Amino acid sequence: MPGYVVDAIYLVTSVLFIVGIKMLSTPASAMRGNFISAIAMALAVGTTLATGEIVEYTSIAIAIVIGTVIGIVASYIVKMTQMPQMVAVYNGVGGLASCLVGVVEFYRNYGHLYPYLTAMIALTVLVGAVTFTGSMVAFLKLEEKLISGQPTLFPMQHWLNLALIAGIAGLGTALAVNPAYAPMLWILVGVSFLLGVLVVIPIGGADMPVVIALLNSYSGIAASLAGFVLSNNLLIITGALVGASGIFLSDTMCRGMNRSIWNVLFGGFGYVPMAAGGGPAAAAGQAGAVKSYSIEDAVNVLSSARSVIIVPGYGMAAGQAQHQVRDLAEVLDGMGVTVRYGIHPVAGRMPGHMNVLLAEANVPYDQLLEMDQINDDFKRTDVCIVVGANDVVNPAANTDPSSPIYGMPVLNAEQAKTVMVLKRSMNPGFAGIENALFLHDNTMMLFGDARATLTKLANALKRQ
Amino acid sequence: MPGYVVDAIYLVTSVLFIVGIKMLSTPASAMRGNFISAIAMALAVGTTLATGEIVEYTSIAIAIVIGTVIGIVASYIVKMTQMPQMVAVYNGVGGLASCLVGVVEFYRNYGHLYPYLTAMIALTVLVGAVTFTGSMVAFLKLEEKLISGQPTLFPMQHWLNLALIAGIAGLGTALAVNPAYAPMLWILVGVSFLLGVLVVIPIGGADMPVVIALLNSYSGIAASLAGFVLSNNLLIITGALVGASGIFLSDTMCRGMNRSIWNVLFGGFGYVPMAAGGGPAAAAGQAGAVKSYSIEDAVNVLSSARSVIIVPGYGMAAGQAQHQVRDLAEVLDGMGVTVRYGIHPVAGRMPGHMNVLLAEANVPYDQLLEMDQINDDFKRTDVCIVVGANDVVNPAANTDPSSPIYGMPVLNAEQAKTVMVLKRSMNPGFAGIENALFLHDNTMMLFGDARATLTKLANALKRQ
Amino acid sequence: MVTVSVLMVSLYVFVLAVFVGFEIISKVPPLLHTPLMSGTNAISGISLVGAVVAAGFSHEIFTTVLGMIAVVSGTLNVVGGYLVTDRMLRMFKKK
Amino acid sequence: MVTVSVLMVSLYVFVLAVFVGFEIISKVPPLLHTPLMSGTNAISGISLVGAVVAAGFSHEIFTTVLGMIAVVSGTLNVVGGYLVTDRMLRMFKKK
Ligand SMILES: NC(=O)c1ccc[n+]([C@@H]2O[C@H](COP(=O)([O-])OP(=O)(O)OC[C@H]3O[C@@H](n4cnc5c(N)ncnc54)[C@H](OP(=O)(O)O)[C@@H]3O)[C@@H](O)[C@H]2O)c1
Ligand SMILES: NC(=O)c1ccc[n+]([C@@H]2O[C@H](COP(=O)([O-])OP(=O)(O)OC[C@H]3O[C@@H](n4cnc5c(N)ncnc54)[C@H](OP(=O)(O)O)[C@@H]3O)[C@@H](O)[C@H]2O)c1
Repeated sequence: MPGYVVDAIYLVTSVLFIVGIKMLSTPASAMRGNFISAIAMALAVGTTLATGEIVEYTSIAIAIVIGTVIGIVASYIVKMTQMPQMVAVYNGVGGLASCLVGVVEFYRNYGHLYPYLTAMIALTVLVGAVTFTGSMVAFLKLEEKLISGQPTLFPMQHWLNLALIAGIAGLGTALAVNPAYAPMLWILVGVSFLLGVLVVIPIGGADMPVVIALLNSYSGIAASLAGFVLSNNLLIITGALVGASGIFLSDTMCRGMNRSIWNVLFGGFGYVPMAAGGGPAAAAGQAGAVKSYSIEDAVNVLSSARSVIIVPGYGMAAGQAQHQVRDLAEVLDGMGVTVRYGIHPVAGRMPGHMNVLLAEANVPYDQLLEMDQINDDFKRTDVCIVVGANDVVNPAANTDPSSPIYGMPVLNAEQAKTVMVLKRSMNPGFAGIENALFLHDNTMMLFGDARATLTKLANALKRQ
Repeated sequence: MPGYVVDAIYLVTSVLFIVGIKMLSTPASAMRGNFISAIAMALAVGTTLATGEIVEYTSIAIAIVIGTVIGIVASYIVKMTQMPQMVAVYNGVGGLASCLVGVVEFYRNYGHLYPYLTAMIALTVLVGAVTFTGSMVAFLKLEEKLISGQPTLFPMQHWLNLALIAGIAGLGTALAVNPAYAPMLWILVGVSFLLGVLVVIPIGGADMPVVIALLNSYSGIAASLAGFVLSNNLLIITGALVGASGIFLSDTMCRGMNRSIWNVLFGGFGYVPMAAGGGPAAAAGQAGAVKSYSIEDAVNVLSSARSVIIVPGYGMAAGQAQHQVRDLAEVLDGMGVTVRYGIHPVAGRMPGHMNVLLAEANVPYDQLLEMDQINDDFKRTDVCIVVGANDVVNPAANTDPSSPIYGMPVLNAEQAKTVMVLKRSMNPGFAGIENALFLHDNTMMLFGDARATLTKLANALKRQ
Repeated sequence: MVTVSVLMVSLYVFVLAVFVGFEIISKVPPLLHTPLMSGTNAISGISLVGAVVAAGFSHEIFTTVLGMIAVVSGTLNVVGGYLVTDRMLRMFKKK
Repeated sequence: MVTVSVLMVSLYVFVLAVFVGFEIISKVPPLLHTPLMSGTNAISGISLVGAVVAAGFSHEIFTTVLGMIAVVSGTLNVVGGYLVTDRMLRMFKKK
C-alpha cells in the first residue's frame, strides 16, 4: 500500500475517533460512538498490517489472539464496582506497549539514529514506563493487595524522585548524543519503572481515582510520543485526545474535592481507614445528640410523602446497594410518590460512579439529575433519602469557612422537609470530617448497612 | 530566520488565533480576545517580513500604508446599521488578496510548476475570485446601488452556472497538466469573477446576510487553499477557523428563518419591497379588525405596569430607534418598572444585530435575554413592547401548520397581559406573511415610525 | 510522490483546524454573533501573509503590482476588520 | 534540519489535536464520565499500531519477543477497554 493511501486512511481513522468521542456526549448516541471508535481502531490496525512494512505475521497473530482472549474474559468477569482497578490495569498495559514500541524502534533504527529520534524514543520509553508501573501500584493500592492503601512516606522522598528525574534527563541526553550504547536504554527503562512506583506510593488509596485519570492521560501522551517517533499522525492525534480526556477528568475530580492536583500528588493525604467494627448502635451512642430512628418511623414519614429525592454516595457502591435503591424507588413510585435522584459530580470514588451503578440496576438515566438541575428542588421536596453519601451533602461546605471542604459545591439535602440518612455508623466519609447534617432536627438517622436498611424499608412499605 | 523558527512562531500564532476566538464567547473577554487575535496577525505578518524570502520592501510598505489608512477611515465612518455591507466589502477584498496570491505564486513558480501545485493554485484563484465579485454584488444589493435588491432571474441561469463551473474545471485540469500557457490562468480568473457575479445576483437583497456569512466562509477557505499552495500551516489553520465560522453563522440564520441553505441560494426568493407610502392610518384602515390606539391609551397601560419586556426587530434598525428604546426603558425604570429585552436569534437582518444596536445605545448586555431565557416569562409580564419586530413574534409559527414559518421558534409575545406593537403600517415583515398577533384582543397597535412613537411615549410618561 | 505527502500533511492540519473551528465557534452566544462575524472576517485577512511574499519576492514590475494590490486588499481587510470589531465590542457594557 | 521540520509538523498536529480533545471532552456530561474514562482508555491502546510494526519488522528473536509483548498489552487494552465500555453503556436506558 503506498504511503499516501495509508496516510489518507489514518486521517479518516482520526476523524472517526473524534466523532466517536463526540458521540459519547449523549447517552442515546454513546453506544454507537464507542462502536465507531472500535471500528476506527480495527481500521487502523488492519491498515498497518497491510502497509508492507511487516514481514513476520505469525508472532503478531499469536500475540493478538492472546491479548483478545484475556481482554474478553477480563471484561466479562469484572464487577462494575471494580471499574477504577480495571481502568488502571488497562492503562498500565497501554503504557507498557508504548514503552516497548520505543525500545524496539531504538533497535530497528540502530546505526542510523539521529538525536531528534533518539530523544523522542527516550521520552516515549520514560512516559510509557512510568504509566506502566504507576498504574500497577495504583491497582494494588485499590485492591489493598501487597501494597497498603496508606500513603507510603519516607524521608527525602521528593529529593529521591528529583534525583531520578535528573538521572533520566542525563541518560536521555547522553543517548541522544551518542546512541551507540544500547544498555543505556535499558538503564533508562529500569529507572523509569522505579520512578513510576515511587511517584504513586506516597499517594493514599482513596486518591487513586485522580491518579488513574492522570495515568490515563499519560498513556495517551505516551502513544502521542510514539507517534512522534514513528512520524505517525494517527498516533499523535489519538494520543492527544486521550491525554486531554485524562487531564479533564482528573481536573473535574480535583475541583469536586476542592483540592489542587498538587495537593493530591504531593500531599501524602487521602487515606481514610475503613470503619472497623463498632456497629451502628455503639457508634450512634458515642455521638450523643444523634437521634437514631426505626424502620417504622421512616415508613410513617414515607407513607405521607409526595416527593422524594434519593442521594446516593460511596456507601451505596461499597454496600452494593444499587439494586435495593431501585427496588425502594419502584415501591414508592407505585405509591404515587415522585422519585428522582440527585447525583453529585464526585459522589462515590470516580467520575460518574453513581450513574453507572444505578444504570446497572436499570434506573432510567432521565431520573438521574445533576447537581445544578436539582439543587433548587430540595426545598420543595418531602423526603431526601441519603444512601451512603456523606461529604457531598455536608452543609459545612456552604456555611463553615474553617472546613477543609468549604467552597466545594454540595447538594442541599438539608433543605428537604425530612432527611433520612442510611449509613452504618457516625464515621466520617472520604474527607474525614464531621457532618452536622446528621444532627439536624429534620434528619432521621437509619443506622445499618444500606442494602439491609433499604430492603427492610421496601418490604415494610409493601406490607402497608 | 531559519524555517523551523518561522514554523514555531506560526504555530504560536495559530494558537493565539484559536484562543482569541475562544475569548469571543463571553462579552467580558471578547475585547481582549479580539486584541489577541490582532496581535497574532501582527506577529504573523512581521515574521513573514523577516523570513528572508522578501527582497523588495518599499512596495510592501507603500501597500500596507494605503491599506491601513483606508481601513482606519472606513472603520470610523461606517454606521452600526451598515455592518453587513462593511463585512461584505472586507470579505471581498480578502478574497481578492487570496486570488492574487494564487496568481503571483503561479508566476513565481513558473517553469517548475507541478500538477499538485498548479491544481491548488487554480482552486485558490477560483474561490478567491468568486468571493471577491460575489461579495461586491452582495454589497451593491444591500445598498440598492447599481444593482437592484430584487432577485435577477433569467432563463437557463442554473445551466449557465453549471457550464461555467465545467469550464473552470476543464481550465484547471488543463493547467495542472500543462502549466506553460499563462493566459489560461487569466481566463480562469475572468470566468471565476463572472461566476461570483452570477451566483449572487439571483438571490434577493433580504437574503444577503446569509450570503455574506457564506462568503465569509469562502474567504476563509480561499486563505486555507493559499496555505496549501504555500505549504503554510498558519494559513491553512486560520482559513479553516474562518471557514467554520461562516458556515456556522449562515446555518444559524437559515435555522432561524426555517429555510434550508439551498432554498436561500437557489430559490430566487428573499425580496420584500419596502412599504411605499400609504401611511399608518390608511394601512390600518385597510386591515379592518385592527384597533389603533393613541399614545394616551398606551401611557395609561404603562403607568400601572410592574414588568415590561421589550422585543426589538428589524424596524428598530431601519428606524434607527435604539437610543429612543433605551430612553423609554430608563423612564420606565425610574418609575420602578422591571424592564428586560427579549432578543430573538434572527431578529433584524444579521446574527446578533439587535444586541449590537442596543449595546451602541448603552443598554447593559445583562438586560438582553436570549429567547430560551425569557420565553417562559412573557406570561408573567404586564406589557410586551414590540419595536419594529414582526416575524419573530408571529404566533403562526407555533400554531398554523400551513404557515411558511411553521416550526420556527418565536418569542411568546402574545402571552403578555398587553402587547404594544410599534410599526408604521400593517405591512408584513421579511417573510412577507400576515401576523395574527396584531389582531389579538390584548394587542394595542401604535402606528407610526418607531423612533417618533417611542419619543412621544417617553415624554408623555415623564410628564405624568 | 513527495507532493502527495505534502498534501496529506496539509490535509491533516486542515481537518483538525476545521474541528477546532466548529467547536469553539459554536460556543459563542447569539449576543456576540455580529462581532464574531466581523472578527473572523478580520482574521480571514490572513492571506496578507501570502500577499506580502507575493509582493516582495522580486523586482519584476508585473507581479509586484499584483502583489501590491493583494497587500492593499489584505491590509484593508485586516485593519478595518479589527478596528470595526473593537469599536463594536467596546459598546458592550455590563450594568 | 529535516528532522526539526518533521518535529514541527508533528507539533502542529499535536497542538490542534489537544484543542480538539479538550473541546469535545468538556461537552461530555457527568452522567457519562465513567464510560468516557474507560472509552478513552481503550483508545489509548492505539499504540498497538506501533506495536504491530515493532513485532513484525524482522525475524530477530529479541525484538520480536519485545514486540509480541507490546502487541499482547496493546490488544488487551483495546479489546478489554472497548468491551467494558460497551457493557457499561448498554446499561444506560431511558424510561
Ligand atoms: N467521585 C470521584 O470522582 C471522587 C474521586 C476521589 C475522591 N472523591 C471523594 O469521595 C467523596 C465522595 O462523597 P460521598 O458522599 O459519595 O461519600 P463519602 O463522603 O466518602 O461517604 C461515604 C459514606 O458511606 C458510608 N458507608 C460506607 N459503606 C456503607 C454501607 N455498606 N452501607 C451504608 N453506608 C455505608 C460511610 O459511613 P459509615 O462508615 O458510617 O457507613 C461513609 O460516611 C468526596 O469527598 C469526594 O471528594 C470522589
Ligand atoms: N437576523 C438575521 O440574521 C436574519 C438574516 C436574514 C433574514 N432574517 C429574517 O428577518 C426577519 C427578522 O424579523 P423581525 O421581526 O426582526 O423583522 P421583520 O419581520 O422583518 O419585521 C420588521 C417590521 O419592522 C417594521 N418597520 C420597518 N421600519 C420601521 C420603522 N421605521 N418604524 C417602525 N417599524 C418599522 C415593518 O413594518 P412596517 O413596514 O409596517 O413599519 C416590519 O413589519 C425574520 O424573518 C428573519 O428570518 C434575519
